[in-house]
Amino acid sequence: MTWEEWAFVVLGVVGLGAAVRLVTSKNVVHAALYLVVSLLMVGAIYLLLGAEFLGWVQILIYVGAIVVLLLFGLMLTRAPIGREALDNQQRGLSAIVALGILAGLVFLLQDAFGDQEIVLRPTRIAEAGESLFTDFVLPFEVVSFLLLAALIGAVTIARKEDAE
Amino acid sequence: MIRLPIVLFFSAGLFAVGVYGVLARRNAVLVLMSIELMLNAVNVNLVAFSQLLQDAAMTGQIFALFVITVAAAEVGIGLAIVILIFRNRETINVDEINLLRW
Amino acid sequence: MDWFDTWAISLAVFLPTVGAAVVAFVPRAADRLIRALGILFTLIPLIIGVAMLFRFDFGLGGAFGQGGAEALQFRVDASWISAIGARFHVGMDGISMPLFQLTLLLSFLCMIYTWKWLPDPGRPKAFIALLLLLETGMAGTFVAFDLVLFFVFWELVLVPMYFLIGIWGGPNREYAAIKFFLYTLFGSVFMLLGFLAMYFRAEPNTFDMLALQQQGFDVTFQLWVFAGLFLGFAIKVPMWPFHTWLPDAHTEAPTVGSVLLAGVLLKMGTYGFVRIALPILPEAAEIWAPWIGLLSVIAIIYAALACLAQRDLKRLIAFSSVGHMGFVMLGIATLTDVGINAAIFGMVAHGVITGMLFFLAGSLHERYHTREIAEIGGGMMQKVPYLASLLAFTAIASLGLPGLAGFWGEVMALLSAFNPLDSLNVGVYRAFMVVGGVGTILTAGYFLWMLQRVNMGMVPERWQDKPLADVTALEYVSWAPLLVGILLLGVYPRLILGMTNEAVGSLVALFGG
Amino acid sequence: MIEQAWLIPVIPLVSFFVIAFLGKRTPGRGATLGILAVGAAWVLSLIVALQQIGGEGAVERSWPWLEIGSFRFEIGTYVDGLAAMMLIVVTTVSLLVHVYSLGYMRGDRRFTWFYAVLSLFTGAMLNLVLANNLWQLLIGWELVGVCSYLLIGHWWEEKENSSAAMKAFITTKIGDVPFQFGIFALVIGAGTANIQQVTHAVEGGELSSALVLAAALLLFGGAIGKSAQFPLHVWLPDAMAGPTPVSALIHAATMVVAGVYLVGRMFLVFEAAAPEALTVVAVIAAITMLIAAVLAAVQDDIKRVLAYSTISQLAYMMAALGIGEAGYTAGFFHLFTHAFFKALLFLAAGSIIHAVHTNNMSEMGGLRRHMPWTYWTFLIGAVALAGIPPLAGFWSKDEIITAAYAEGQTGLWIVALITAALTAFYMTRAVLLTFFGRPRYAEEVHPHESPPTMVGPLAVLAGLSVVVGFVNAPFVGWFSDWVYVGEPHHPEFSFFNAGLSLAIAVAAIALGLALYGRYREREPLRRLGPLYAFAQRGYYLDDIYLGGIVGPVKGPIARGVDWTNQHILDGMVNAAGWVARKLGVATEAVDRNVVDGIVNRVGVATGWTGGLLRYIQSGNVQTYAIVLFAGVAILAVIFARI
Amino acid sequence: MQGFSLDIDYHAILPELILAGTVMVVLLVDLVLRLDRKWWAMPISFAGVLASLGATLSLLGSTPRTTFGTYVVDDFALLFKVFFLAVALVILIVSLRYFREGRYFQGEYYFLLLTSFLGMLTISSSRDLLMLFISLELVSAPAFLIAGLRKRDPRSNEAAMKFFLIGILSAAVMLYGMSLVYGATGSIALADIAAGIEGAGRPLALAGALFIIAGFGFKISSVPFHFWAPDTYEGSPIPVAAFLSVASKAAGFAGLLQIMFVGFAPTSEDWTPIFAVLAILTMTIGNLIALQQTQVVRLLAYSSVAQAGYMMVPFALAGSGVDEKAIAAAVLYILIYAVMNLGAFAVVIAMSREAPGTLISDFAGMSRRNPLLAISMLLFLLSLAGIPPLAGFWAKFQIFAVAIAAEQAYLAVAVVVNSVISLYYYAAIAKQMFFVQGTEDRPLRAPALVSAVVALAAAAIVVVGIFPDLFAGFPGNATLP
Repeated sequence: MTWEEWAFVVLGVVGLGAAVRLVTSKNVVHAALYLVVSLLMVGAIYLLLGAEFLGWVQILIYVGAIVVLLLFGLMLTRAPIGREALDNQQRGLSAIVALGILAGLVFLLQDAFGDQEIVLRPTRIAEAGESLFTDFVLPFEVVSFLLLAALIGAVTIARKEDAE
Repeated sequence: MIRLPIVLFFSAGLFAVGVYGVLARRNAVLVLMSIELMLNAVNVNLVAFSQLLQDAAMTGQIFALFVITVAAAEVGIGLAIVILIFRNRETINVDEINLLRW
Repeated sequence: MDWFDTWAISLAVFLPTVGAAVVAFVPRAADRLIRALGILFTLIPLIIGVAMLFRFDFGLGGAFGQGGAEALQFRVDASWISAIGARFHVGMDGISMPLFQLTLLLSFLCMIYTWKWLPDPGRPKAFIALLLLLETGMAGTFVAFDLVLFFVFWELVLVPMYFLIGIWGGPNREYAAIKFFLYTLFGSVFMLLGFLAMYFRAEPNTFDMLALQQQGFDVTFQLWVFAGLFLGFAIKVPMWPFHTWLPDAHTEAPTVGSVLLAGVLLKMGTYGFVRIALPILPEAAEIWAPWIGLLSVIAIIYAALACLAQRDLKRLIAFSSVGHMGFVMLGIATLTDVGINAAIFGMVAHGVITGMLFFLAGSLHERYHTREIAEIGGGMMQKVPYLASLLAFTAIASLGLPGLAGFWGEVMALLSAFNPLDSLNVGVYRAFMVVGGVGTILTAGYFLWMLQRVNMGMVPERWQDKPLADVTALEYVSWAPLLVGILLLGVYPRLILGMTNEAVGSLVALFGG
Repeated sequence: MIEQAWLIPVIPLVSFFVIAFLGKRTPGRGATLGILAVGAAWVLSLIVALQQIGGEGAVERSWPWLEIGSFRFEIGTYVDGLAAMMLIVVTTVSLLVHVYSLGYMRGDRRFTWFYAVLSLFTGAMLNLVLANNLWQLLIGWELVGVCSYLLIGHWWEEKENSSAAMKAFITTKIGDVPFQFGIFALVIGAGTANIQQVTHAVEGGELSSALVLAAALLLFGGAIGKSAQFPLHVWLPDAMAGPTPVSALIHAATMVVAGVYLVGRMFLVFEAAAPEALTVVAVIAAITMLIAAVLAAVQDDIKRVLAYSTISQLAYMMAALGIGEAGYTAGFFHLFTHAFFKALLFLAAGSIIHAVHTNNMSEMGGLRRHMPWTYWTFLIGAVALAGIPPLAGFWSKDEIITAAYAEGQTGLWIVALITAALTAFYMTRAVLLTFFGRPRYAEEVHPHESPPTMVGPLAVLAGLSVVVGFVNAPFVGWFSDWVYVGEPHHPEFSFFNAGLSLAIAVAAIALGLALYGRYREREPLRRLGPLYAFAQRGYYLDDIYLGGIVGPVKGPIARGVDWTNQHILDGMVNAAGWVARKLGVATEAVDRNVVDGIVNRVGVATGWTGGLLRYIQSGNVQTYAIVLFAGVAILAVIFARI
Repeated sequence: MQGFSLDIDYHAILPELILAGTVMVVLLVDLVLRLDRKWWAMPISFAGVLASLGATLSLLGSTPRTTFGTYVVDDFALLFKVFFLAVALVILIVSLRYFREGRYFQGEYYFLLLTSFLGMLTISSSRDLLMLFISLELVSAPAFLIAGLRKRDPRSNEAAMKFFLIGILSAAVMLYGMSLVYGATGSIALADIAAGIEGAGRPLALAGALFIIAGFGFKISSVPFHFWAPDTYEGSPIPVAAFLSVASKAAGFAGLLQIMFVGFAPTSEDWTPIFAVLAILTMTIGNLIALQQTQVVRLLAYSSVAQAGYMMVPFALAGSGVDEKAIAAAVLYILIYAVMNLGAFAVVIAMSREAPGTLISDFAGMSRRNPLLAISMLLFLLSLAGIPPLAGFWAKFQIFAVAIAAEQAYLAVAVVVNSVISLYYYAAIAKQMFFVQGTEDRPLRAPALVSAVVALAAAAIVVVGIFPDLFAGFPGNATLP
């Protein structure tokens, strides 16, 4: 176990723990905060793995934007408190499915990458930007349209007064 | 140096937890959050692989970048729909929204 | 006259469709005009058909085996679907000719009949148009020499008949209609699978019947394909036990619908056996033949017994068709020239006779507003003597009286069963023959019984003072050809056998017979 | 002229169509036409016969008819002595019956139709006689059957008449089926349907002996049906429901002898299959003649008496053929004579019935004063039938007995003698009950002699019955030169047999006189008790046939089949349709109109799948999601297994 | 990888550019239009789509050409682009009256609709996982929104939400699969994936494939990923339902065809069984449930599920040496299916103006009230059931043919049996129209444009049915490398 691995395990356990709490907590606001924790851990892992650019994006966009968005959502919908209020009747079944998937994936991944190792080599933001604007221009343009559509559409759908 | 499986197992766990959330939570917003977990699992995978492969184009990371972007967009849409429904139905409990059936 | 040779078939087949299109644009109000158009657009094809008779060389044999292509007359072979090599390949040989003529004639007569009688809910426009479409499908089936084309025509028949039954039919029409549609469709799709299998097994891939006859597929393959085709054809014929759609369809269908169903549609199945299954899959045919024969004789006995139990006149006639087609199939199952000739003769005879019977049943219903034998309760001979006499005449013809049309097909089929193709088991077939003979007795039984209950005896008082019209002029017009045909075919069977004999000869040659 | 023999059947056939379609508008409402047609046929027949006798030999003429497969069938005429003789019989009797019917059928509701069918019958019968090939013969064979059906059912207002007609047709049809098969055997064996070629082929041994035997027996099946031999004789007595002229023509003189004619026509086949075939013929004939004669003795209905008598006389002819070449001529000679005196008897009976409006002899008696002509003619016929010299019946019957004796067919010989006795007995009985004793008919009935149109034919036939016997009397024997196989067998007179049969006849008559001389109300034979009853019911054969075969087939069996059809076969189809439709849901049916009712009929299978699907399609999106993952899992499993 | 020098082939992406431009124009124009003029957005969009269609056609014959590395414009792509744009035209036409009378958000609607079609244009050319993913999202995201455009109707909201949740969920699943594939093969370009799929990563790559199939299964509404479809179709505006059942389904197939027949071609023997199972399940279950429906849109939804099953059959035949025929068959089926289904939906739209419930029983007496619609509808239904001589028959015929050519007769049999079953519920509608006397008897007015579309589609069905040669030819050319 190298120190990186130790670090990773720590981050991972915290992240996973937060995730689990997120899907089990009885209070939506707590859940949102657990989400923040979990996402931060992931971001940290990016950094640890050497994906600096991505790491910062993660922290900024997710924690900075998406979570806030979700919190707004929670406020606007005055979500109630309590397990019965937050969970439906198929918890057990869901758990089985989730564990099944986990088991399957673990088996597969172990089978495929049992002995591989990641050599940590930091990638510079410049490189990222470069390849983003050379090889990936087209997706970039397309995704911009996606964002635009999402923006306009979301406004149309969510705005209060029924237009026309 | 990190052994790849550890990372992958982490992401798999994240994915599984997300799945559980999607299936078990009735509050629409929480479902959205759970989906975010799944997407993050994907991203962890992508980053890990891209670091493993060391490809100069950093395909994996860029891919992850796009996933994040799309995720943001989707969350926007999702919340819009949730709010719309809440306005009409006074609830956002997924399992109560079943006018349309069979 | 070369242009005639090239265009005759196409005209005869597609003019009705044109007619349907024309009718579609005539305002609904112009009732008479619509019906007149209907008659016109069936008359012209009939004339063309007759003209073809004069241009037809009866000595050329059939479109089978090596010389097949030469034997094919009025042949048109145009490119159609290059993607799969399906061609618009139509032609006429001694086997197609009689059935083709029968189709044109019956359609025409039905149109004449429709001039006056149109069942509720009226709507002549749709009715005529559908009849015309139907004619195209039926006529096309008998001249198509490309499997895909054949299939298209074959299926084209379903939809119009579905609506004829479903809209103008009896009280239980919708059930009968959908049953007819689904049942026959079910069979025909398996038939299609068989076609495709042959297509891909053939070298080079082809849907051309003549070319496929040259293939000589291996036996196991033949067996499977034959099974598929059998399903399609047997349901159409219909052979026991696939016949259950028939009584309902015939009973519910409007008069002309029943006439065309019995007169032509059933023949499509038997024709399919003769035209496609036998020549392309001879070995399989030889293996299957005894089983077909078995089903046929079962059908004969079974239908006769069922007839004895029927209370509805039309239903009785419908069941009798099952029995008659049993004789036809028995003839085919012998794989001999006599048998197949008999089969084709039987098809035509059955078309004429049973068509006539359904006409009569229809007119009877027009007058009595019931088809319950018990309801009518006898005495027709007194009440409507001419109608009754025609019924008696046709019924007696139908039970196979020598000297009338029904006889030759039946007796020759039995004769062929006396010595079938050499490779087949004589003992079995003679057993079939005996059973068939018993069947003829039962047939006589139920027809005469029916006559006794309907024609004879005193008029029940519920009809005593009801004025019931006897046969009208228009009915005579639309029936005369059939009545004459029944007599003529009986005394001079050569009218049909003269066409078919050569052709059948070249078919049986494929069996070394 | 003999080449133009085809005209003989064609003329009446044409007249059938003319009468049927516009007979009502012609003078005599069809009768005249019919008589003229048959008259013409009669004249032609005479000419042909004379030419034939004049030694023209057998003349065949044929035209191509149909080709099927390798077969080339022809249609045509074949005239030899046998045919010529039959022509005479048919046309003569037919002509007389036509005339007779003028009176008998006057004012009948379907007078014209009656004559039309008479013409049709005559034509068909003549066609049967002249046919030179088996198919043509079969056509005639079946056509006469239909005519018999139509005429027996002529008064179809009463159900029993139409039933009798059906019975006649179906019963004979039962014989026709084997007959057809016999034809098949010969046609297939000989490759042709031409009778001469077939018989020669058989003679030449071209057919395997087994095939020939089968053919012979099958053909005989047809004869059994048509000629009302045991066990298919049951239809003939009922056939008496038809008008009496019809009985005279069809059921005494002509159609019923078609069977005999067939056997004679195909005699070489039977010979080739000898001894078995001929033995069968002889045995059946023996049985028939005996039982029929017994039945004739116990009937009250005068026509039934004659009917059973006919059966037994037909058996006589069959028996003669069964003897072999030796009996051939005798058999047909008996056919010849019998035709006349039996027709006579029937017509006379008709005249009686015409007078007293009943068939039952128990309601007659003492008629000879009121209707002398009828009485004398009937008496002549009776005596002729009883076999008293010098009338016709004596000669022909005697020759058969002699032949049987000469050929050493002792059994047959004895049966024949017994039958002769019975015949004499029941004819005596008939005469006495009808014409003697005190009247027993209702008093409002005033019997009177029939009109000349009816009496005339009686007289003619009576005369014939007297004379025709001599054409083949010993020391004359012209007939033997006309109708024979192999070498002509001229009858040689045997005092022993003649005397014996005569003695027996006289004795029987005496017995009859003794029993019925002073007949009162009570039937003396009743003393026989159960035997009488047994005979009265015709040995219960009808009951066996009806109760044992016809009833079940028409009733339970047919209904069973129909039920199977509706509930099993159709049920399966509907079930399939229903299952397909129901495989989505257990409850609501989308389309009530299509398969309503089956819903209740077929069980409640396969609903659960639908239930499941419906449960999943609950509207709860998270359930959908779970299924989604479940699907992935299943696919994964498939993956893994690959 | 070509470094900094971006040599973009503008002609190749001209259609996309035009459409994108149109999208912006619509957006801007919508801002300035008065309320009663909002519908002008439709003609504008129409013009834009036409222009884009022209641009696409201008590319004919100059193919294949590649830009941005993995953005390929070959016959396959062109065929689908033409197809999508044509569909777009129809959808626009049938939408006009519906949205104008419903006073829904027309400007936004057309904007979102076109955006979605933009995604379809790109998806047909995308040859790497990233582009496929983004294009797919671009197709879906606007669709989520327009499904909910009838804001006042909770059913519409619900339709949107279900669509969205299942959509995003399956997107996540698919993404996870993509990540696995990337990891296993080291590339996201389909061609390279095919190259790198053998070896240690293979099982992982196949697991990835599995997830991807699941993701696309949602798009093409294949069992068991189809449950959203009926609910969403029923709830959303009917033109949107038409759009979903045709365009977005076709988009899914366009993507799936490329992934499967290019990316995972080498391992076809592993995944063909899956498609066999899915195809049979999909067509059977779709049909069986359709039998129970009383609501036309819902019935059509299930029918379109079943139809998807037929379209999946060719996938199960991959690697049997008939790939080209299989792809052609699938494409042909999609094209013909689009015509039939759009026609049917157009009829439903016309009818919905008087019977918003669109129950089957509302069709009663249609043959009297509007013969044109009735007869056309009949043609569409029969064609969907595959009765010759209608176009639908040829579509099925091709499927049979390939199945038998690949000696997988059992699939052909499955299709056969199912087409018979399907006839049963199609006939149910026909029966209502022709056999049943409706309560309403006055003529049913249909918008001229809609009637025109219906008539056109019907004519196409018949003509193509009788002369398949006019048509059957070019899917054959549009095979994948």
